[in-house]
Amino acid sequence: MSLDKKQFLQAYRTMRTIRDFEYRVSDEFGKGNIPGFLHLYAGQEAIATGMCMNLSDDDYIVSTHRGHGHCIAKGGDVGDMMKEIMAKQGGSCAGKGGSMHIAAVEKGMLGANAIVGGGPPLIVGAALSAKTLGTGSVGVSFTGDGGSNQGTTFEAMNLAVVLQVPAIFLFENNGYGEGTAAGYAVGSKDIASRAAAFGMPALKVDGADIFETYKTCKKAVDHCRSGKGPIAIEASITRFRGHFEGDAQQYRGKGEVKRLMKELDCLKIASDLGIKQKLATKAELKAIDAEVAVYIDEAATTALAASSPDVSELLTDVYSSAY
Amino acid sequence: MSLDKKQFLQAYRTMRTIRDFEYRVSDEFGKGNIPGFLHLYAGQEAIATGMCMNLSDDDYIVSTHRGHGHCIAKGGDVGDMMKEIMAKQGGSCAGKGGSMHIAAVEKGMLGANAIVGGGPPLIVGAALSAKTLGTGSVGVSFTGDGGSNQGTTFEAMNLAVVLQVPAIFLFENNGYGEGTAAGYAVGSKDIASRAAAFGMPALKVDGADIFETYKTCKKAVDHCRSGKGPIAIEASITRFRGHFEGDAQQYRGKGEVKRLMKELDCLKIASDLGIKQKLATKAELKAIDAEVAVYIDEAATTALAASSPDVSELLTDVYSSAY
Amino acid sequence: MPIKTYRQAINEAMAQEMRRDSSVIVIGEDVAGGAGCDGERDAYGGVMGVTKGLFPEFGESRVIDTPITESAIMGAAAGAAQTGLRPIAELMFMDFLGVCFDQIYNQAAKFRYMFGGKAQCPMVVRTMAGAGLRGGAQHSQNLTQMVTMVPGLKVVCPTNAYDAKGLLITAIRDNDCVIFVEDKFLYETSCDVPDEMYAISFGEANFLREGTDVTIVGISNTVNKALAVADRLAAEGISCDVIDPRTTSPLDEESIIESVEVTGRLVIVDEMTPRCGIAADISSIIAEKAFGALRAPITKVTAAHSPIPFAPALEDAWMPQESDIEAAVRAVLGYVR
Amino acid sequence: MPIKTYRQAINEAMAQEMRRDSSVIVIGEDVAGGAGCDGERDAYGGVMGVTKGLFPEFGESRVIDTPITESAIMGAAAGAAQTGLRPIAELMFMDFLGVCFDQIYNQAAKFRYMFGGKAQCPMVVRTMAGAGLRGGAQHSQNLTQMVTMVPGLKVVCPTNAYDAKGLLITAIRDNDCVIFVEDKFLYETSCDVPDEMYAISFGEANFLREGTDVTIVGISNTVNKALAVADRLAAEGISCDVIDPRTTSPLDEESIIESVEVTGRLVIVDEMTPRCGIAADISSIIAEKAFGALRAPITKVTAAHSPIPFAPALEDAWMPQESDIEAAVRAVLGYVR
Ligand SMILES: Cc1ncc(C[n+]2csc(CCOP(=O)(O)OP(=O)(O)O)c2C)c(N)n1
Ligand SMILES: Cc1ncc(C[n+]2csc(CCOP(=O)(O)OP(=O)(O)O)c2C)c(N)n1
Ligand SMILES: [Mg+2]
Ligand SMILES: [Mg+2]
Repeated sequence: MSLDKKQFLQAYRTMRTIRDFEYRVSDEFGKGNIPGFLHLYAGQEAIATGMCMNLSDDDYIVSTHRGHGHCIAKGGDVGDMMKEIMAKQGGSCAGKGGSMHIAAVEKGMLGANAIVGGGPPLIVGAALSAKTLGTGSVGVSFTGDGGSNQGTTFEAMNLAVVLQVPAIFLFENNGYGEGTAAGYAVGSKDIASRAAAFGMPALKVDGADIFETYKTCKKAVDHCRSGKGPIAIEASITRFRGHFEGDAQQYRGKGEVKRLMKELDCLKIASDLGIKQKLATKAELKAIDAEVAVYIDEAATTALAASSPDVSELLTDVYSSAY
Repeated sequence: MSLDKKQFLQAYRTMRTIRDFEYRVSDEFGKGNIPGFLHLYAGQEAIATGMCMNLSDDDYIVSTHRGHGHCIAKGGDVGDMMKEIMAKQGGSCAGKGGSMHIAAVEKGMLGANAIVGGGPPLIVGAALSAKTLGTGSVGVSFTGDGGSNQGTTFEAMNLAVVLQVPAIFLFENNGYGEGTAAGYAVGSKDIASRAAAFGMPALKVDGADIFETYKTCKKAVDHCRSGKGPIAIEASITRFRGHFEGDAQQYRGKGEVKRLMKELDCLKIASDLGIKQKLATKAELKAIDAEVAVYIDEAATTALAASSPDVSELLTDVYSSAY
Repeated sequence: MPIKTYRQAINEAMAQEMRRDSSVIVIGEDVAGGAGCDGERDAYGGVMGVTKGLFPEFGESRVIDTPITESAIMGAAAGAAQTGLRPIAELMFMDFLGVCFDQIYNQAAKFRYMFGGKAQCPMVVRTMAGAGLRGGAQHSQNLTQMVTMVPGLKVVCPTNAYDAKGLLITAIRDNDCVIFVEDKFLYETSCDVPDEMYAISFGEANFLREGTDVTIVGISNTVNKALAVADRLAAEGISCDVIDPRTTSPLDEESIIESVEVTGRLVIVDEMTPRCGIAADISSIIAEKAFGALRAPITKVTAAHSPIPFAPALEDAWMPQESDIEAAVRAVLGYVR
Repeated sequence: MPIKTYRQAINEAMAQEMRRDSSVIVIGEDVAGGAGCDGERDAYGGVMGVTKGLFPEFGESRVIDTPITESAIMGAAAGAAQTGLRPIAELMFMDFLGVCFDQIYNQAAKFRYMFGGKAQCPMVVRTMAGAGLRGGAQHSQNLTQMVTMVPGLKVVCPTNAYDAKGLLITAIRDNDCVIFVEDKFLYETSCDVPDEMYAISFGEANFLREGTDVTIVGISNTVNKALAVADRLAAEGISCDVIDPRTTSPLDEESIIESVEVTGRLVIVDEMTPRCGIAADISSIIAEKAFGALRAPITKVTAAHSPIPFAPALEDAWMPQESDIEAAVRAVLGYVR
């Protein structure tokens, strides 16, 4: 297998953390404790995890409106994230960003982005910094199947090829952009081969399998680190939740969600494979589950108790210096 | 050959008209009779001609900053165009557009566009009208190699595929976008195959050969008219002039322009092939040359003598109704 | 008269115009929803349900779901408008202007003029603006000023269901590119809206309340806040003229001038950032054209000069509130040179 | 002191800053020129030759030619600015904002705030604006208002070579996203420009001429026109204060207020369309904050509310001319309530 025992346990913990985080956040949203819009990453955990395990804090990622998972996988502080999403003091973005702008800049997570297609051009820049400054870092943009059709994404791929920067365009194809099927919106029906036609290698992977995603992401990161320019990955997966919390998902087929949640549950797949490969015992995984549950509960409880940002902060940090 | 005698003579006349128009315009620019920026189509005549011979007034084209040739080929009035470029009353756009906004809306030439990549989204709309209203018309966007890298162009191709509209994306690869080589700026080094990866057929053609361009364009137009959705063409060619009039072209190799002007002169190629194929005699072509020369001279002379638009027109046609 | 919500009124205007004129189409992201899916079509009817029901009635040739591709949507609408259709293109959130603005301000807005009057571009861009829903910095902006400044565009910002229907009908029938800015805070508000079709002319302000002490002009939902303030102040004997321009382009300058000539005092409220906004614009018009009537500083009540914060307390502080309007009114009344 | 053109001054500021700080890079279309070609590199040095010579000195890792891809250029600059570089990104013509505006106003401008002060975006967007070169509707616009309205951006509009150098040095050293608007009419103008590096602070207006009768504020090249008018009127004994704000964001309100408190009359000139422009913005600030000092209507001299026509006679009529400024000054002087 592509992961050794330690790595596997780490991967499992990260995925479980994301899953629990998302479900807790969903609950709190239902209780009215979270303002605004909420797009959850539940179901896609193996992708962020498989990629970010190949990255260090010196590598960069940019994310989407569905950014909690990317942020956690990149090492963002879960307590701060919970506070941010609940609009509290001490939040990752001081309460100014919220779910759609979750970030952990100090960890190289340069921010979620509520503009579909907003991230890919930015990652070209982060990768350009890496190349120009010779840091050996790579940049990864997480983009959806929907975002794969945005002009900014195409431009970013072409520019990355022209400049030969270490950028990875990771497309998470969860089948839908809001209520529109990827099979409709992606005219070519194939995100990877369209990316390849821009002049870079493009890989495909089953995004529900952490072993496969880790391996494929490793290939891509190695490619970039060795100076071979950009590369693309299309990871297929499903969304466990609606596009946003509150979405009735009537566009999905009868029983589709239920079926796919069973077939494509990366945590289930990971634990089955991990146990089978003797990378972990059931008990070990249960112990992680229990630890994560406590961890998330603490984060949520602390966040709930935190106070709102002070109104005096309204005009701070618009500019970096006196204005 | 793909063209019969009548068609050939028509094609030759159109190409010669464009060539003479451009050189006259260049002269007048040199004499200070034309304000603003000027991008000439000289050298690329076979492409506009080969395409537009397959179109009727009910078909649509959108063009670029280098639009004179497209406008003439689509039937734009040469006298009005000359006036427009000289900023005179009676100009195609009443003197409000100029070279970069030359248009012949009544002929389906929806306008030159000074925003690189501005046209392709528009042609999707024109093709959508054709499809929705069932007119059987097609839409053609002329775009450069440089414009092929713009996000709007990519978006337009994807949307055209998704909506299956009768749109033709005709890329004129003249090797340069300003002073940057297509081989540098097009990361994939291949505009046609990149377009194909969007999910439509893509053809390549030697843009200096009117017989070939006509044939390839016919194939594309037939494809669209028969309801098979969009299609792309990459026509390779060279620019006879600088990016704009006044461009010293130091980025071009030593002797390159001279050599290519010889090798890729569509008028020379057409007359050689046409005479060889007995589609025309030397004398017939000379007669056309002479007629066109008079025609262009008359257009220029008339335009030079025309008066400037009246200042009272400054605020007309901002809106279609009282504002 | 039947009571309808702002959402219903907008929906009805589209449906009625689409019945009347087969060249009217709707195009955008999830304007129906469910394209290519195994489940239901019309699953969204627009992310806020505003276009719901149009797909079942008019079908996929006239209610067109697109990929996420705003430049191509706006461009396709503009190209279609030049060639015989009358598209209503949806820009889901006004914040997204940045990914398609060229097709609006350099293309659709300029065709007619650039081509010497020989082209026209009868399209409507329906979009949604406004803060207060905790949407964060990229989903809460009202950028009405950014389109109002563009010659060739017309800009409409309905503040109630009745106006929304009448103004949208006018917009669809208009031969220019009209930006129709829906305030997302108003979708659930309702009032009497006739079943018949009716058109409200552009450039005609609505006098919501007549008064003699202070003129208050509000844009989008802020006019409703202004009205509430005026109602309260009336109890104290402060008499406010409350004006809703309804369209910022064209702008009914005359009505505002007329009012200021009576009151001598002007407060302008919008929910945009302060620099180069609609409040600034109207202020400058009055400072130039009705200077002689002014008895107090023209006072702007706008949002703060910052991106829109997520936290409710901050966002509320960012937005102009009734208390801000009230304070401004009292200040201009209390002004002594 | 050596005389240099506006073009040379801008070029020198970049070269000197690039020497001083190796994290400064230049990126854009044909900023060198000749990429991938058989002929010369640095064949353009920017379409107006402003970046000429940087490529030979700093090489292709710091002077980066790109495809025609403005969104990716601005995004790459913003991403690079977040991660250790200090990019100077060129937007060839300001008219092209529409194909990349999202990366500027929703991304670069908002990072710092959205991420709670943890990010910064030290980038400069150099761009070229202004009419009069017969560039037509899509190559002549000054859209300074469109960026000035955006919180998080700083906006600079130098009006002479000396200011251009000092302001660009400040812009490059600034840790926020700065839009540097070059007036294309000024590239050939020249004045004394020191060889040394010097920085001019943002938000400090330049008093070009002191006067007591009328304050004239001009933006970009219009301030030079205003100065010419003031010089002429001085012969008649009309004394004008001419102010160049130099940066529209931050704006030196205080200096304008101070001046208006002396003169009591204000004429504002810009070369933008009239709605929601800089003239409107400044007018509204003065009408609110210095109302008591005003003795006449605040008068705007702006371009017309239309796309920019190609024909010289029309374009000249579209642009604010010296005669328009003069007429406005005389009108405010002649005003009686
Ligand atoms: C420019 C832009 N257009 C539209 C939207 C509205 N929107 C938010 S998420 C989304 C769907 C994105 O789909 P995809 O990229 O597949 O990501 P997923 O939601 O599946 O994670 C849309 C249309 C937006 N935020 N930005
Ligand atoms: C959006 C935009 N970016 C840049 C320019 C400046 N510009 C005008 S033409 C041109 C080169 C276009 O190259 P190509 O598409 O190959 O067309 P060609 O000039 O070769 O006909 C550039 C960069 C522009 N007009 N619009
Ligand atoms: Mg998706
Ligand atoms: Mg080219």
